[in-house]
Amino acid sequence: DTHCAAGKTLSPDVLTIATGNPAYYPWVMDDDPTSGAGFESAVAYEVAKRMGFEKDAVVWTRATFDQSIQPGAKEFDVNLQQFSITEDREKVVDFSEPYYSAAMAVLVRQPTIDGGATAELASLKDLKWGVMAGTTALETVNSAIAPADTPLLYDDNVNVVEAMKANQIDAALFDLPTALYLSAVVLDDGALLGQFAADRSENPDQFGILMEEGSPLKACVDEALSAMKDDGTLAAIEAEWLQETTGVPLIK
Amino acid sequence: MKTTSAGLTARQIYEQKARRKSVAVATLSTVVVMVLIVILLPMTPGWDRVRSSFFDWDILAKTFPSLLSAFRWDVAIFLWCTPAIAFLGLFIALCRDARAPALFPLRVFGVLYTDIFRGVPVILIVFLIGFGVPGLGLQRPWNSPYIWGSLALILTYSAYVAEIFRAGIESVHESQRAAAKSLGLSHSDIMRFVVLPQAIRRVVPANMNMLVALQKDVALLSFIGPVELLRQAGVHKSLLANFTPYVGAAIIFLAVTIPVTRFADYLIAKQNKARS
Amino acid sequence: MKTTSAGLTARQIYEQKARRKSVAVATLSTVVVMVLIVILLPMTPGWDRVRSSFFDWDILAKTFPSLLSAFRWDVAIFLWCTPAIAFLGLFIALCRDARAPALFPLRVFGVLYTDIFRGVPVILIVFLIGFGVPGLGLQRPWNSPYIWGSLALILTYSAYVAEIFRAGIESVHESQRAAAKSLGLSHSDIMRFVVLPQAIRRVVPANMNMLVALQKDVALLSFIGPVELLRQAGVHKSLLANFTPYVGAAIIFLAVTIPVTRFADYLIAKQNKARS
Amino acid sequence: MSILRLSNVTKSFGPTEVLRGIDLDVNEGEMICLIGASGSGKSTLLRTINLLEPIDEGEIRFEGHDISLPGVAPQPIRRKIGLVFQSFNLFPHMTAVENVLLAPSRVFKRSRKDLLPDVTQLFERFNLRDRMNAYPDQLSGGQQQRVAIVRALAMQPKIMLFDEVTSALDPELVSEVLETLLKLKAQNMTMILATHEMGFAREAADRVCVLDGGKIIETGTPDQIFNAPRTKRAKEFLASVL
Amino acid sequence: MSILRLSNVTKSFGPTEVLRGIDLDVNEGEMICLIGASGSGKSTLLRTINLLEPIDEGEIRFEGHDISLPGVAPQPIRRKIGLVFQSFNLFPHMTAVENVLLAPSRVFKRSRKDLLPDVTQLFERFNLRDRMNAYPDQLSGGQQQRVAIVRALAMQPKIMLFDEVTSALDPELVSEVLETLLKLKAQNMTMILATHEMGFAREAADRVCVLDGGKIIETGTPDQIFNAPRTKRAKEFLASVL
Ligand SMILES: Nc1ncnc2c1ncn2[C@@H]1O[C@H](COP(=O)(O)OP(=O)(O)OP(=O)(O)O)[C@@H](O)[C@H]1O
Ligand SMILES: Nc1ncnc2c1ncn2[C@@H]1O[C@H](COP(=O)(O)OP(=O)(O)OP(=O)(O)O)[C@@H](O)[C@H]1O
Ligand SMILES: [Mg+2]
Ligand SMILES: [Mg+2]
Repeated sequence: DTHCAAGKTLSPDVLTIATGNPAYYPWVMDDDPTSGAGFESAVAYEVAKRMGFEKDAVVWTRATFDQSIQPGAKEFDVNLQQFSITEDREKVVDFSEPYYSAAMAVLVRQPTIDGGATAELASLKDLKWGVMAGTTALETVNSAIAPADTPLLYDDNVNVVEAMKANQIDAALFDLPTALYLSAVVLDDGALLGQFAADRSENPDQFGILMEEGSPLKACVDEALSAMKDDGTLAAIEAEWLQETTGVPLIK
Repeated sequence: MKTTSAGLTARQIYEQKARRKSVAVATLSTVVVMVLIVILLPMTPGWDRVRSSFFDWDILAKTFPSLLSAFRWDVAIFLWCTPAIAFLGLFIALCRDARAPALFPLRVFGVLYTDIFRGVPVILIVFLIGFGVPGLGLQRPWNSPYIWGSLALILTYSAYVAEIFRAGIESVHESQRAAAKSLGLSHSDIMRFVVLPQAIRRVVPANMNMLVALQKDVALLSFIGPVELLRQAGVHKSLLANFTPYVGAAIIFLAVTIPVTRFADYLIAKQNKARS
Repeated sequence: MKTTSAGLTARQIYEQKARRKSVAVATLSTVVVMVLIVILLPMTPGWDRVRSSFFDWDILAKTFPSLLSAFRWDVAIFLWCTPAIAFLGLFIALCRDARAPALFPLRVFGVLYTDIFRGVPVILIVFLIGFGVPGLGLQRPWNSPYIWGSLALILTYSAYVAEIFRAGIESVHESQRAAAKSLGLSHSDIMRFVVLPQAIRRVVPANMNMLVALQKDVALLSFIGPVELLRQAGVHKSLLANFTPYVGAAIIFLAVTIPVTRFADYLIAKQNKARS
Repeated sequence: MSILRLSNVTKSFGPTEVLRGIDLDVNEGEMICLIGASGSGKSTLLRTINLLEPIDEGEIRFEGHDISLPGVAPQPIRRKIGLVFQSFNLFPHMTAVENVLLAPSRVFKRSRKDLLPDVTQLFERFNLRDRMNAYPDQLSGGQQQRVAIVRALAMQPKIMLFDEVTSALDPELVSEVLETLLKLKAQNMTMILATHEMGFAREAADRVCVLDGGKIIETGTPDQIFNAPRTKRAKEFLASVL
Repeated sequence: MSILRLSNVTKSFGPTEVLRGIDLDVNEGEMICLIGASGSGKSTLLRTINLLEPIDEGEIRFEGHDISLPGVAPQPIRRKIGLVFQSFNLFPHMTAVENVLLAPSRVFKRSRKDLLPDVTQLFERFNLRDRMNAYPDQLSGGQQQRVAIVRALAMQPKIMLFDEVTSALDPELVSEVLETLLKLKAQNMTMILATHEMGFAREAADRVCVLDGGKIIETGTPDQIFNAPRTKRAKEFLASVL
């Protein structure tokens, strides 16, 4: 064995990859990461292959969001779950190079748009906001939008959507692919009001593969990722699984 | 009053009639209330939405088996926590009861322990210990959330159980101790043979109620990872965007907790009766 | 034994000495234990990590003000829930005590109510009611998670409080009812003037303990949106990847719960003493 | 004139027959003492007269009416029949005077102010004037029992039942309560007492009934009962307690 | 010969002086009855002799040694001084025989098998042989008190203290316990009884002490005390209870 990950994994000759419980569309299709279908699932298999693990040498496991970003030993080698790379988190876990730069989109229901909400910061300020707790979206809402009412916080997507259905909140901020999925599939009358572009300089949201602090695998993962970027594989995967996002207006 | 041919006194006949009448009234009023509920509830505007969101029979049928199998984790965690709680709780209770001056730190420890663990929400302890301690750099398998989450439950519940034991110890009438002392028994013998056996028996019902509470709080471990009943229901909820799995989880909890609560209530009632 | 010049008997002098000695022993042993903790703890391998993860003074100072201000929500929710719980709890207790046959549905309702709400974890009730009821199509502000989350707490806690009241009602000695009956008082007068005043007084300590539990469970409302203390601490924790904010939250809870628990314990002890 | 007449009163708790055909005729102004071993049914008998326990068979005629008939409302009867128990009599959360005022003010719907003069006089009569505002736990056992008696009297009962009113008292406190009973007798109150105080029964009773196993096995003047009991069981019982 | 001698025994609970200089000399084989109003200090006196309460002043000499000296280990003394209370005596979770075996098996470190013959004989002697395996709540009050006496005797005490052992009993059960005490007296056991049973004190006591306000105000033969009390308080007390 000559590949760089040899002997550095939790179980010999096997790469243990974690995802969320459940894992959401379009990151993983049908909550089944082993299918290779879905953006993160596809990226994971590609990275694994370049690290020397064929499809049958990959084992999937599950970990909650909070559990994964805790300091300490991990139950996985690598973890893909739309983790945003931040400085504070870098202190207790390791992130790979970013594999996706997320635009952040504002999810609302049609009645809110009918009520006059527009993709302008001034209009967004007066909405009642809901955000997933513990994610960087909260910082973006607070710094970029600074709404009049303090946002309500939830533990997962579905709770945010449920609160929206119950009309307890008007708007929520998600990464664009998640927002697209929620508006199209989960909400009957969902709509995207606007987006903060992926290449924004303030609070950029870049997803990284998460590893234990000081993980020897980091170099291998980074190497695989940059190779994928260089030869266009990553872009191809992105094109296959994530929708074209230019239809959503930029927030002014 | 004369005994009639049927062997019943006039009074007994009257009472039989009265009883029949009251059964009839009770049945009637119950039926009326039920009918009102069954007819009126579906007439509310949002009923269809609520029904499909919370009471979707197909989803219940589909998810119930996996809920049941997740519930095995609750049961397992419960089973290994219970003896540890009983043991630690008794130890803390005895600490607080320690009288020798050299044992003063033990007494202080007992007081601090019960104050802290009864004062902080379980969920906070679960987060602190379940996430925090493994984060200190423990290696697998010693960083498992099952271990540290269970420890959080054990620490919290043993504080409550210690107080229950202490109340039990104090409820043993002073004259029982006096009687034992007057026979020349030593302190530890009095505790071991006279006080504790009575105290422990008395607090069985109160401890049963703690068991019910524990069984329910095992669900809080789901917040640090273990896929037990509540988390499994949450996963289904997330995937199906439907709350029926939570109702399924509630049903499973009720199936366990109602009988135990009832039994504890029964024991308490029996005890109160015996005491008065 | 003779009284000495200082006005103390030999026995009193001996006892004074013994007391001094035991205070000395207690102090010494406490100091030894403390010193051991203070010296040995930082020598353990993981201490630095523990300290920076759980006891980071800077983070505590930075986050504490926002924790305190989030705690105002806990206090507010607690304050408006408490009277509702007391009222509903008493009502359910009286339902379970209803004896007329026409009131049978009330009795059944009381039993079902307490069984269900004591049997299902609070967190489930919070999800079911906090998300479910507003989903029926209520408009703002009537769909607020504060309202429905509070209702979930009120429903759950009033089941427990009802049982406490019922125990209080049953603890009033049968002969008190008999004495009132023998004077020709009606059922409702007996309940109102004789039984309830005694029952409610007796269950004050038990209800205080419920209040402590409620104060802690208010934190569960955070799961349906409200940013109260626990959620605020969680947000800080996630973003700072440090557990100190949870420790800060625990400190705030303890500052409230310890005095109340202590007071309840004191009341219970006083009552037990008065009774025996 | 007979105010209360029991005939063939029978009462079981489940399988245990507690009263097995009691016949008793009480005349106005009479004082009857019930004596008998523990468990012989004295308390149960008094409770059935007060309608606290329904009877299985027989009849209880009070002022000419069968009050044991099913369907008779108990409250109006109970007002006229005072009952004082061994202990736990007073309502501990009310002062002595509040204890006494509660029932008349609720039952007769009269204001407390209206009632107060009469009630104060009652307290006066039983030497309790200065204890009116004390709570039960601030009263001695003897005082408590006397307040309980005052409370029953405030309803102006036609007959008073006493169930071992002195047996929970310290020996020195017994006499003050017994004196109160004598005072009542002097005022011609009709009374039935269940008691273990043989000395008192001997001196004060007009008639003594010996209960055994739920039956009145012997009845007569104190003289007859204590000096010449006829039945063997009565002899045995008296031997064991005298 | 004197086995127990109290001189100037004084005891306060906080501000209330409960014993105010008790002098008492008990000879071997003597039966002493303590009588006196409730609160006069009878129970406290017995408890101090058993070292359940430390005294403030004075001395208690038992078999010649001052056992009230601070620092004396109480356990070995208590074994030799049996004490039976008014009630709550037996350990409710043990059968009668287990109640009796507990102390000797733990204190003398002898196996229960070893002890059983002697204990069985004790049960036999007090007519309790067939109740040995009953739990306390399956025993009548009188039987319970007799088992409590057997339990104390199993430690082979030099002296027995009884604190109103019959006052919680139904009247018919009193005599069986009193007979047990007579049996013990016949066997020359040294005994101190606090009692309200004046009849028994009169018949059985060698000496009667009248307590009042923590002092022995009068002591003498039953004849002297009951027929010719000298002090005014003793006269009053006897008048109220006889
Ligand atoms: N509520 C009840 N349920 C069942 N049995 C009862 C009840 N009340 C009384 N008994 C039984 O009825 C019998 C007579 O009891 P009662 O209290 O009338 O006797 P008593 O003569 O008053 O005795 P005492 O002198 O002890 O007061 C006893 O055997 C008692 O156990
Ligand atoms: N542990 C205690 N703390 C405070 N006071 C006490 C205590 N024990 C007894 N006393 C008080 O001491 C006094 C004497 O009580 P003691 O029990 O010795 O009287 P007694 O003669 O046995 O009365 P009784 O006939 O009622 O049993 C009483 O005033 C009592 O209130
Ligand atoms: Mg009775
Ligand atoms: Mg006493």
